[in-house]
Amino acid sequence: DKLDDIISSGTLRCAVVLDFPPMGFRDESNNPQGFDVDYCNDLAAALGVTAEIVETPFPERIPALMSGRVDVGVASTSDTLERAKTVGFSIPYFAFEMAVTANDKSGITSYDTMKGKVVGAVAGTYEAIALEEQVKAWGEGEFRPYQTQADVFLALSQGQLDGTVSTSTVAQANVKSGNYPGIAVMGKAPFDTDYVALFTNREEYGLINYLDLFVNQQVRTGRYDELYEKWVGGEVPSLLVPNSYR
Amino acid sequence: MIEIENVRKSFGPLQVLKGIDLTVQKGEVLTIIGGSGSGKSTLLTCINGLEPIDSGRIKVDGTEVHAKGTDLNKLRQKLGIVFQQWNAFPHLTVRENVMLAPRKVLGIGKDEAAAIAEKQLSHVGLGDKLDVYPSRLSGGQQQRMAIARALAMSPGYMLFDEVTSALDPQLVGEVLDTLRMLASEGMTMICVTHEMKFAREVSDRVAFFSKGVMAEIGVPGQIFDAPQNPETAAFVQMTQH
Amino acid sequence: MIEIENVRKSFGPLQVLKGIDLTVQKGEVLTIIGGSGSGKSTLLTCINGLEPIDSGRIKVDGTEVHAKGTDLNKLRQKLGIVFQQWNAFPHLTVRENVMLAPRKVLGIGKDEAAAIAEKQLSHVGLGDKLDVYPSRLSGGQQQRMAIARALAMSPGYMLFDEVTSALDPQLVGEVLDTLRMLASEGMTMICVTHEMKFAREVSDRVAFFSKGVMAEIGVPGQIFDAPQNPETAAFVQMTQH
Amino acid sequence: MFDTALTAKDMVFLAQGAGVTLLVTAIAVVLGTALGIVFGIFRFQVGPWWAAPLTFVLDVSRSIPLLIQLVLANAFMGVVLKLKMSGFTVACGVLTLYTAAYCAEIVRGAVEAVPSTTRRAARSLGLSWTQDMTYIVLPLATRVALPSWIGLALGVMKDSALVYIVQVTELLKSTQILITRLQEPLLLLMICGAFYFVISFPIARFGGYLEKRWSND
Amino acid sequence: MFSYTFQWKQAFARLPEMLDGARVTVEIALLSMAIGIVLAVLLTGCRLSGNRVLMAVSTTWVELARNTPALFQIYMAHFGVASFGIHFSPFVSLLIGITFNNAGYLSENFRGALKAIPDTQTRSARSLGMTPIQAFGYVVMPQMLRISFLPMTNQMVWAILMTSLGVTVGMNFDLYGVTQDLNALTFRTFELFALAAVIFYVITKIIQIGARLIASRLFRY
Ligand SMILES: Nc1ncnc2c1ncn2[C@@H]1O[C@H](COP(=O)(O)OP(=O)(O)OP(=O)(O)O)[C@@H](O)[C@H]1O
Ligand SMILES: Nc1ncnc2c1ncn2[C@@H]1O[C@H](COP(=O)(O)OP(=O)(O)OP(=O)(O)O)[C@@H](O)[C@H]1O
Ligand SMILES: [Mg+2]
Ligand SMILES: [Mg+2]
Repeated sequence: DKLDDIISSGTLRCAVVLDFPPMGFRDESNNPQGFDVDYCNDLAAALGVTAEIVETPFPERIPALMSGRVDVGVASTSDTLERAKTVGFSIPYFAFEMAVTANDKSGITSYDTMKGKVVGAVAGTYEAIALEEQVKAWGEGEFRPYQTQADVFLALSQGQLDGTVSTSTVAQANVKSGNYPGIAVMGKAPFDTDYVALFTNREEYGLINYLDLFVNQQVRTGRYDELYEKWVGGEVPSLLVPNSYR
Repeated sequence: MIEIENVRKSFGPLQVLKGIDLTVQKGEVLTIIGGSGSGKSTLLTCINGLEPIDSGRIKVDGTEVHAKGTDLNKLRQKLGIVFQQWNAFPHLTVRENVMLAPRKVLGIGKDEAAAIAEKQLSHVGLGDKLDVYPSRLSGGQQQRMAIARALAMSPGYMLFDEVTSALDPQLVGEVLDTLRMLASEGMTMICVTHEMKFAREVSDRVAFFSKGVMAEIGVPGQIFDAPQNPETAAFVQMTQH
Repeated sequence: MIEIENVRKSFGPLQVLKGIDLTVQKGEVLTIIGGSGSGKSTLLTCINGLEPIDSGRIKVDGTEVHAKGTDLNKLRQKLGIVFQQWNAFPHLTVRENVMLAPRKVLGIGKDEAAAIAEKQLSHVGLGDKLDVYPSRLSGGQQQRMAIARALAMSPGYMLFDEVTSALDPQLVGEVLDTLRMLASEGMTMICVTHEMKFAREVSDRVAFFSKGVMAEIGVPGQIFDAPQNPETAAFVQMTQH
Repeated sequence: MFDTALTAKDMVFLAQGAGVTLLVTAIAVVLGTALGIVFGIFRFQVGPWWAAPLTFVLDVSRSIPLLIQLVLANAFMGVVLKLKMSGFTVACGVLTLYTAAYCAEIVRGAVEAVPSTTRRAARSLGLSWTQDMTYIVLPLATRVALPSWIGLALGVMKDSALVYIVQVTELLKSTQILITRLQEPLLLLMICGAFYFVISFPIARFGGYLEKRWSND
Repeated sequence: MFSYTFQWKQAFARLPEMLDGARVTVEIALLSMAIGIVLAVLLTGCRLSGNRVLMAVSTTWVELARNTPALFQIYMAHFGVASFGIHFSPFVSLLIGITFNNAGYLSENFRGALKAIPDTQTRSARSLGMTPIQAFGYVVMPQMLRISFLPMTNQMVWAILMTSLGVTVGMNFDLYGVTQDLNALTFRTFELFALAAVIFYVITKIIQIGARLIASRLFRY
């Protein structure tokens, strides 16, 4: 099966989104960096193979897996039931709080003040789907999905968007980077915590099993806390869902 | 009366008309013959002001064509012209072809313009082709339509530039017959042509052009049977195959 | 000898040749005249097998053109043909135009083919145009080149299809002179033409075609001065403008 | 001039992207042209009926967005057939078919544009079909086809900007990556646009020049 | 051969949403053609005007439109011009990008068409006493539009196909945008995009057949 294939081929190919700091981005030499990149390297090390990072934009994560171009997605992918009909998810390896980021001139100060404004998010993400629903419910304002996280912040900084909802880690990293003048984080968005999971082909139970254990081991060994401190910092979010199994 | 005085015209370095003097009287039929590139077409387009001239003067009924204040659009109504080919407006029916200028230039109403068109088209024998498109006409019919179109503006003069050159041999006759008819009705005409038989028969005078110069002018008998100029003689000889 | 027996040919529903019978003797010059669409060109293309026929028979020197086993490429070497226009291969020089078929079809070597080309081109008066491209030639010169190209295959017969129709009037003479020269050298020729004066002068016999039928055939004096068929009379009359 | 954080390394990165653009284009144009010539002559020879299935496929490839063709080919190869094909291979495959579809039209048009009288003249001299094709039709058709073919090749180069969708990092994608890091969209976009322009414009002009020159004789 | 289970039902359930997207796609294409034709006529006029400034501006436009990727033009219309503080919504950005492209290509077509109309047409019209504007309007332009009709049909098809590039500037209610959103929800990439492809194909066929009908009505000569 796939687990054997990976081990015998000697390389693990991970789908990683590289415009999603601090989970994935490129450094000055345009090399991949970030939490997901390290996570993939750890997984490869555990399997005893070398890692290959395949850059994959959000909308292309699943096709990349399906077409056999990657073995595993380490791509901050929300584990929705709808998607689980198509791919197989591991247990969550990271949890995002959602935060509101706004352009200084927009007048947005909190989630609720986004009503009636032009807001956007990355097409195909958990927060984009939720935010679009919200805009429809409000009945005013406009929602725009962009192809990449970079485009969203670029548009926000240019003033094309008034506000966005993104994972708080990403929001903070981008505001801190200084690349985008004139934007600030304006508090939390009242969305459910976004648990993200590793994914691979639906029928690869052996590999999925391995991934589950690997995520568990990362927490147990303290590597999860270590990586969190390295790339994000602050209080480490719990991967346990209150009052539920798994 | 068309008066042409010492007209010169160049295209860039190429001198095409090297001082032409010529007067055409009301009612006269003048034919111009000559080799390719001798400036015949250029002279016609200069007469109705489609091309500017470099020096000299052209007067039509006393109005100087190339003077500053001249209203060329008005003047051109007096001067009908028909070219070798591509005369028909292909997107309009035969009737619409003839009606267009009376309506848009003279401002004549639709019905009246249609009546004029029908009259002129019947005159050239196209009374049964009113509503077809030019592409359905033979070349000869297209040329006759172009003549009717020019006549619809009631011009005082008609200029013809090799109107039969692009036609199949059997179609030449019908167009020449139309020109003969116009001549017999007393229309003042300048015809550039290669049809020597026609020229001899219909012209009051024939002018022979050679390399931008009017080498000889005279009654048909002179030009064809007793040319004074050796070039005329050679040309007339060559075209009698 | 070319023998044509009861040849019929249709394009779809249109019957173009309605049973043609005609024999051309070695050394004879036959001219075909007739209105547009009467089937003259079609007959020529059937004679050298470029078009199939529906029924009847065409024999060239005893070989049946449209029989199954006939090697058409070989047969065509006997039959030179020159069309109204677009004869020249524009991507080859004049010399190369003439050399192509001798080299590729007859397999003659380069130098020998060049010698043949030069000889034939000089023969038609193009000895000084060997290395130019056809686009640099006048229409008359292009037609003479096409004649030289056909002659380079040493054909027994030459077919000419209105070779002067697309030419400016001054250029017609030079091509007709070339045809006259060939006729005087005893070449067997079938010429479709609209040049009545030429036809009268050079032909042994003249055939008049009308709507797919050979309406009349005879010596020039009969066809032009005393036509038996009223259609012939009308056609001859019409073309004498 | 510009106050920029752009480094020499970044320029190399862009140049790599440009290299990918040119490589994809070259592969697609070479293979697509070869296929297109075969398809075009096939269509011209066998007539509309027999060529109908081929005509349909080529028509489809000209009637749906390239982006969708790429996504679909990618999904079909990977998800349905489970073939392990790199994005680069898929991109080249789709662009090749796309080029062939347009090229077949050009070839057919060019062969049809050779006047039938010229071909008759050749046949009447005793040249066979193959000789006529080789010595007359091909040289003449090439002149008709070349300007449009140059236009097609440049079109494929421009359209290759879309292969980012199958994870091929070509020029425009490289530019977007740098925009993410450097936040200088205008400068970077201008460099990217200038690259396309500098390649496309002179070649397009050359095509126009050929067209003008060859249409005169 | 297929180890993949197709779930066409899921895709067909989304057909109404996709058809709404298709309507938007057609609207954008039509709008960009209408504006593009007007601009192309102006550009062609400028390029033939002899005025240096007008010629430079129009030539630059045409050459940029023809020598850079459409995706680049659309991206530029959104993120590029925003660097100057000019903001366009995704819809407008896409419209501007496609229109810019259309106008460039059409202008080149019109110029070619004008060249194909014999000089004697204008001469005939002028010799009947028409002004230059009358000669252009009544005689030249109708013929120019006929010659350009097929290229215009092709350009319209192109415009339809180019709408798929709108996703890069945040467009999500055209056919491609809707399909991509649905794909994000369900991950049924193959089925959804295959359906979108069929819709695109049908639209282009309708345009081509419609154009043929219009042409046979309009150009009876
Ligand atoms: N618009 C133009 N620009 C440049 N040269 C021109 C133009 N019109 C005509 N000429 C040149 O002027 C010369 C005279 O041309 P013109 O058409 O007056 O000759 P023509 O006597 O009418 O000849 P033909 O019998 O062939 O019609 C030719 O050499 C021609 O090439
Ligand atoms: N390949 C073809 N397909 C269909 N119809 C044809 C074809 N070739 C000729 N015809 C038709 O056959 C008829 C006879 O044509 P042909 O060319 O033989 O006439 P022609 O006597 O040579 O006339 P012209 O004097 O105009 O050259 C015409 O009505 C023509 O339209
Ligand atoms: Mg002239
Ligand atoms: Mg014929």
